[in-house]
Amino acid sequence: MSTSSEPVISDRVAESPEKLRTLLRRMMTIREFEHLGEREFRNGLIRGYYHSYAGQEAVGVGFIEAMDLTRDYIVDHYRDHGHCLAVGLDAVNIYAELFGRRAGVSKGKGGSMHMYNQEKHFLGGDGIVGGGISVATGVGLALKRMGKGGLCVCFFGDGALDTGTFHESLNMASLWDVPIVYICINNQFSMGTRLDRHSSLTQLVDRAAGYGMATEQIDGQDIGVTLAAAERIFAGVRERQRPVFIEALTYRYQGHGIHDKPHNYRTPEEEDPWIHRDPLLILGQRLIEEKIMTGEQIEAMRQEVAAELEAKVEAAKQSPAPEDRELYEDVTL
Amino acid sequence: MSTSSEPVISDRVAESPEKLRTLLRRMMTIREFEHLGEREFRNGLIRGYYHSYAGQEAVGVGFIEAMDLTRDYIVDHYRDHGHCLAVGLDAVNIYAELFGRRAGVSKGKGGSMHMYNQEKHFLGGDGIVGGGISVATGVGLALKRMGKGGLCVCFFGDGALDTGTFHESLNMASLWDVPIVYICINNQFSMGTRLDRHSSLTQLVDRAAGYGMATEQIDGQDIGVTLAAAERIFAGVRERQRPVFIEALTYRYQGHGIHDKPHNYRTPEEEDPWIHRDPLLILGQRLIEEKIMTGEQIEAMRQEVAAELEAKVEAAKQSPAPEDRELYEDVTL
Amino acid sequence: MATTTPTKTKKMAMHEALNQALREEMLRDPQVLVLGEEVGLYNGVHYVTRGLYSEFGPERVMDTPISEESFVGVGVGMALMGYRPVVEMMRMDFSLRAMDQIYNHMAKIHYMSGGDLKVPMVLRGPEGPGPNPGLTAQHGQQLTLLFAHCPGLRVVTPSNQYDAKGMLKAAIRCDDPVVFLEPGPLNNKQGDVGEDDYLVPLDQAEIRREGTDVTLIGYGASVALCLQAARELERSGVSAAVVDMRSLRPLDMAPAYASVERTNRAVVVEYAWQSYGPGAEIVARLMRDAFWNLEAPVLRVSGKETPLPYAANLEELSKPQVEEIVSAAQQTLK
Amino acid sequence: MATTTPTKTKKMAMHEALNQALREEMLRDPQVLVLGEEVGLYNGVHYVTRGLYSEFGPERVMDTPISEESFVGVGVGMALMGYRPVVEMMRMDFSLRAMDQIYNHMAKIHYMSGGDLKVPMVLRGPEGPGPNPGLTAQHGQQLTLLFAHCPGLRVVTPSNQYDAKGMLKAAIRCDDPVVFLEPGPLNNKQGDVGEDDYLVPLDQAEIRREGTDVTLIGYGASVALCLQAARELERSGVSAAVVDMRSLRPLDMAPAYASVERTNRAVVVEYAWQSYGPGAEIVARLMRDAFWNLEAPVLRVSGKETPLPYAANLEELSKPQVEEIVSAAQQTLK
Ligand SMILES: Cc1ncc(C[n+]2csc(CCOP(=O)(O)OP(=O)(O)O)c2C)c(N)n1
Ligand SMILES: Cc1ncc(C[n+]2csc(CCOP(=O)(O)OP(=O)(O)O)c2C)c(N)n1
Ligand SMILES: [Mg+2]
Ligand SMILES: [Mg+2]
Repeated sequence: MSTSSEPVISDRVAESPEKLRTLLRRMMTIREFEHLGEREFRNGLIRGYYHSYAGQEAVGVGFIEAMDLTRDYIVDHYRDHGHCLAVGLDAVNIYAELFGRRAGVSKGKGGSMHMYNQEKHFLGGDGIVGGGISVATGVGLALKRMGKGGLCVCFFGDGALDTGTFHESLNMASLWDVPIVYICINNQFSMGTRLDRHSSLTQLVDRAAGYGMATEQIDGQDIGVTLAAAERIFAGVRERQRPVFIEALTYRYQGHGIHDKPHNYRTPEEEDPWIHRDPLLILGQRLIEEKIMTGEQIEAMRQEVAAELEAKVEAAKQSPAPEDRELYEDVTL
Repeated sequence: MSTSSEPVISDRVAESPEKLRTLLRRMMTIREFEHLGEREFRNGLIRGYYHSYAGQEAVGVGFIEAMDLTRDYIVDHYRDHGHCLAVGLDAVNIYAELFGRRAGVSKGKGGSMHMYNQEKHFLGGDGIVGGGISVATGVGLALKRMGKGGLCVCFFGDGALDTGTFHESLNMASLWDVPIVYICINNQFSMGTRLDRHSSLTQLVDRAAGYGMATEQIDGQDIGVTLAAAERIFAGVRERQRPVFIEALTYRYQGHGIHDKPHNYRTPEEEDPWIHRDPLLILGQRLIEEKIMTGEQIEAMRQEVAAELEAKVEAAKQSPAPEDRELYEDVTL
Repeated sequence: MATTTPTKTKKMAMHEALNQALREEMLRDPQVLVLGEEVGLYNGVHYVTRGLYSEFGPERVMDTPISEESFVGVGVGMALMGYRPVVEMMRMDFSLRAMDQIYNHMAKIHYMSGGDLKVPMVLRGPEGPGPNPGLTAQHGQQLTLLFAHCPGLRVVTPSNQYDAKGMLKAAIRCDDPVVFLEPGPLNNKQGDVGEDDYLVPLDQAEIRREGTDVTLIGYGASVALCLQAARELERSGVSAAVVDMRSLRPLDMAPAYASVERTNRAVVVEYAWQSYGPGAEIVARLMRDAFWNLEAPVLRVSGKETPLPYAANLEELSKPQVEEIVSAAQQTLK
Repeated sequence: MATTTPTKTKKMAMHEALNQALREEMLRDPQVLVLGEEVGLYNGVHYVTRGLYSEFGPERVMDTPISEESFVGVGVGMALMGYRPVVEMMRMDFSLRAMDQIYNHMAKIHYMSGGDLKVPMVLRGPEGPGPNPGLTAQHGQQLTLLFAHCPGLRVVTPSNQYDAKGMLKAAIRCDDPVVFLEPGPLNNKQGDVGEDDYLVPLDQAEIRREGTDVTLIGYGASVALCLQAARELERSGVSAAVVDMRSLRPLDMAPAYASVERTNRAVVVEYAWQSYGPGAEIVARLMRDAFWNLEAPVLRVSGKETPLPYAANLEELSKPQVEEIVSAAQQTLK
């Protein structure tokens, strides 16, 4: 495991055709999920915040695929729909949460940023930038105490590195040998602020240098890379019982939230190279090259996924709103 | 200026005999001040907290001597008596503050940790670990905007590196090119917790590596070293308008506070090498070697300083307590 | 603090009124500067700082990283040096990260230094469930109380666009640290704003509507609810006065006392959670100083005591309702 | 929650009672662990964790760096996993650094998850001006209010050694997050403590003294002041009841209502700053539910509204005084 700030050229994972097809389908599901979600926001069914995961799929899907969810746990940030899908939550329940319905992941009480599911070992969703980093550290410490080899995966954005709790938490995790993988999803922006305007160093692995912890920067666009890195890193964390910090380089396609117009602060030209390295495209091309799927099959899969999700949207719409008395439930009065 | 974590062997400053004598006297004054202060605490004249600066004199005196207090400012932590003396506050007023009297630096309202003096550019004294680091960053930024070449010096302990605000502040100072010198007085302990039990890296310059800022570790026991380093570093900060992080290696002779018995968590043996490198001893020996003073003259100076301070203690005792109505002054009700 | 009455007014959103206040003060006094997340290049998430970055440049309109504790501290440091920083919290919820700087530094340095140092800064941002619905539990809280309890701070909140401008200008000119709470639900609402350079005092409550039967007391966004309730009460023949507290610290009770002397009844209305909310202090003062004038217990209508839920029906329920005010008022008249 | 009455008692300091509670619960339940600054090797600055490190080892008694926000978060994370962390703030003042974790995570995760997750943790530490004098402005605050206002938390504070043990044990066994406020002024004070394994409920106020003329209502350290004032009042023929609120969230008003039904008069006493202090809520509840029983306004005696000054005379003045309680009580009887 590298402790330098040099990007590590990881081997692409060599997976079975079936697995690769599944991964493509999962990333497609996230992409289509967000498209439909944004549509429903504009239709007025979703209110408040909507942070799309489009463009970042290879990070979440790669890392979560490598987890052992019988014993590992996730603590997430607010951009959480994609991760909810990746751990296997049903899109019906995620949409239902976004619609504020009883069938929602959090019974309609949490909303977009506050999905939680004990059964899937998904401990949130969090609206406070960096708010989950210390919680995840505690989860990792608990897993260590439990002694079953479980680890915690903690996702957050590049903006979270500017919060003091990032620093405090990494220091404690290193001091206490916590089995945790901190994954910074560096999508180049903290809301409208480009990396170099909010971070004194723009190689974010360098900002995590002060904790005696292994760090690694990886390409977050190629799921072959993220999955291989994840498998290798998780094995190391389980064995060594030491925390690791990962910087996954990726890009946020949409604005920060649904109301944000990113072309107020960035140009289509700078988006171009990222869109050319689209995670779905990269895996799709590989499947074509390796003759696992044809372009037509991929497009058919996309349509199938989209149709499935349309049905999920409809199913979610059928769920009733919580009953008024539920306002006062789940809290001691 | 080094950006590495290697201890830098700074040149000893070549100062006039007069200057060296003054520096010795100043360090002696701090040492004796704390002895008498602790005595008065035990006599019941001082209440609450008492954090002695004994052992760390070469850090404060060296760095403050190199400041230009017509334009530079200090933001300090709670272990502030020594720095108050070094900027030229009268011991009468410092004792009066410790005694809770009207003549106190803060009119008796602040106490040991809360000395402030606008005129001497001394902006506190702060009881919250790390609490002054961001304030100092703002002071430094103001000095930059004012454009007179002033810089801010911010003192704090090794424990303060564990607070998130340290991290947040250094990131902003680096982003914004703030002329500030962060001085970590690494006295090896955060209260009863030894460095390696609270800090994931024990070379504290390494913990400040993530901000693209020059860092330097120096010997904090030899005032020749601290003063020379300070002069060189301040000149660099003024010229380059960039922040710098210094780790000054020193030792806290007393317990954390007056009630703390350090031998509950450290041995006399481990104190020994530090006491052999006592800052007063090092400068005293140099003065003897360079034939500037004799041992007897040094002892005479100590006695003179002690007698002077006894008089200051008495003078401070003469100051009346604040009047009751002052409770409601200096605050909008 | 001198109040001048402007000669000309113009309709605009509260965020525009606040924007005018900032701009005028920045033009007037070069020591005034603005800092916070996305206040500059992005033009401010709630539009309050719109245009300031291009007009005044990055030295006076500073985009910060997500470091609330420390950029409040940066504000304190600049204020100690004679600047007049206006620190924006994107939402006041995030000030929970900065509570130590607010309580222990911003509020106390003046006192702890025996008056030697001053901290003339403003901490401002939107609070409560708005302007948009669906803010959820960590983004739509009304934490007024946390500031109001802290000696050393001034804590104010405008209920309308006109005051928003005049009070923000007064806050910037004030030598005390001021927490300026912008009612989220009003951010995008239109109203008349004076076009001149006018100030609204930071320590004076105001009667918004005279009435003889019951006094409705609100602050910030709840004043509009009181006015609505007063109109509904009028239909059933009840004459309700409305008092806008405007400042919570210091708390100016005189207009409320005067009104209650006539009406002998009062209802306190707020978006904050009821238990230990600011309204409790208003009730406790009425208890102490208006007890002998009261013919019925003073009641409160407040936000419901749960984290803010997401589902539309629950969110709506969680807010203080005009009907609840009407029925509380009627109850005091029974 | 079952209360058992212990058969044997022993005199000890409050910190010893708390220490016993921790030790018994750690012996009983391996999921209970303690973390905070200097709680282990150093044995706890206020002695509450004395001996636990050597008995239970570093895995269950964890010394933390000075990272309040994040070690509260670590506690939340461990609680989510089924542990029962007891997180110590060396002084509750430092919890200002952790307000985001407390308000937005510890208190809300249960609700935001629709009940799916639980956070069975305790946040504890001393508050207010004591045990030693001279704590000054950043170390001797009583910030009770900040916790009491937050839905999702339970907030309790014992007024005596016996309750300290039984309530801390109950707090540790409680599935809700509990903020356990230890009255600093009482930390070193001696009193009777049960030697068995007993619990004191977290949501029941208690009458400490019966009386017929006036009801003195306190919580935590102010209960002792009330009892002292009651004894002084007795000498001038005034019979004062004393109610110990014990829990601030939820707030059990029943004993206070019952007492005021007899006395028709009340004084609320607290170390907290008066404006917007917890006492205001108690007054507001009395206003609502006991108004028709009141023959005089309910008064408050509180800490003075300034940062805590250092000078001995000013510090003393800043606290609520027994004579102030006596004279407030007498005023209600005029
Ligand atoms: C403490 C806090 N401050 C500010 C915000 C407002 N905010 C929400 S997301 C965001 C930007 C975060 O960017 P990053 O961490 O890079 O995540 P990304 O949105 O890029 O996934 C900001 C400033 C917040 N939610 N919490
Ligand atoms: C936020 C906060 N947490 C805890 C404390 C209690 N405390 C005071 S000093 C101290 C240790 C600080 O050690 P260090 O920073 O190394 O400074 P030193 O005492 O060695 O000079 C602690 C834990 C505090 N004052 N503030
Ligand atoms: Mg980002
Ligand atoms: Mg130290």
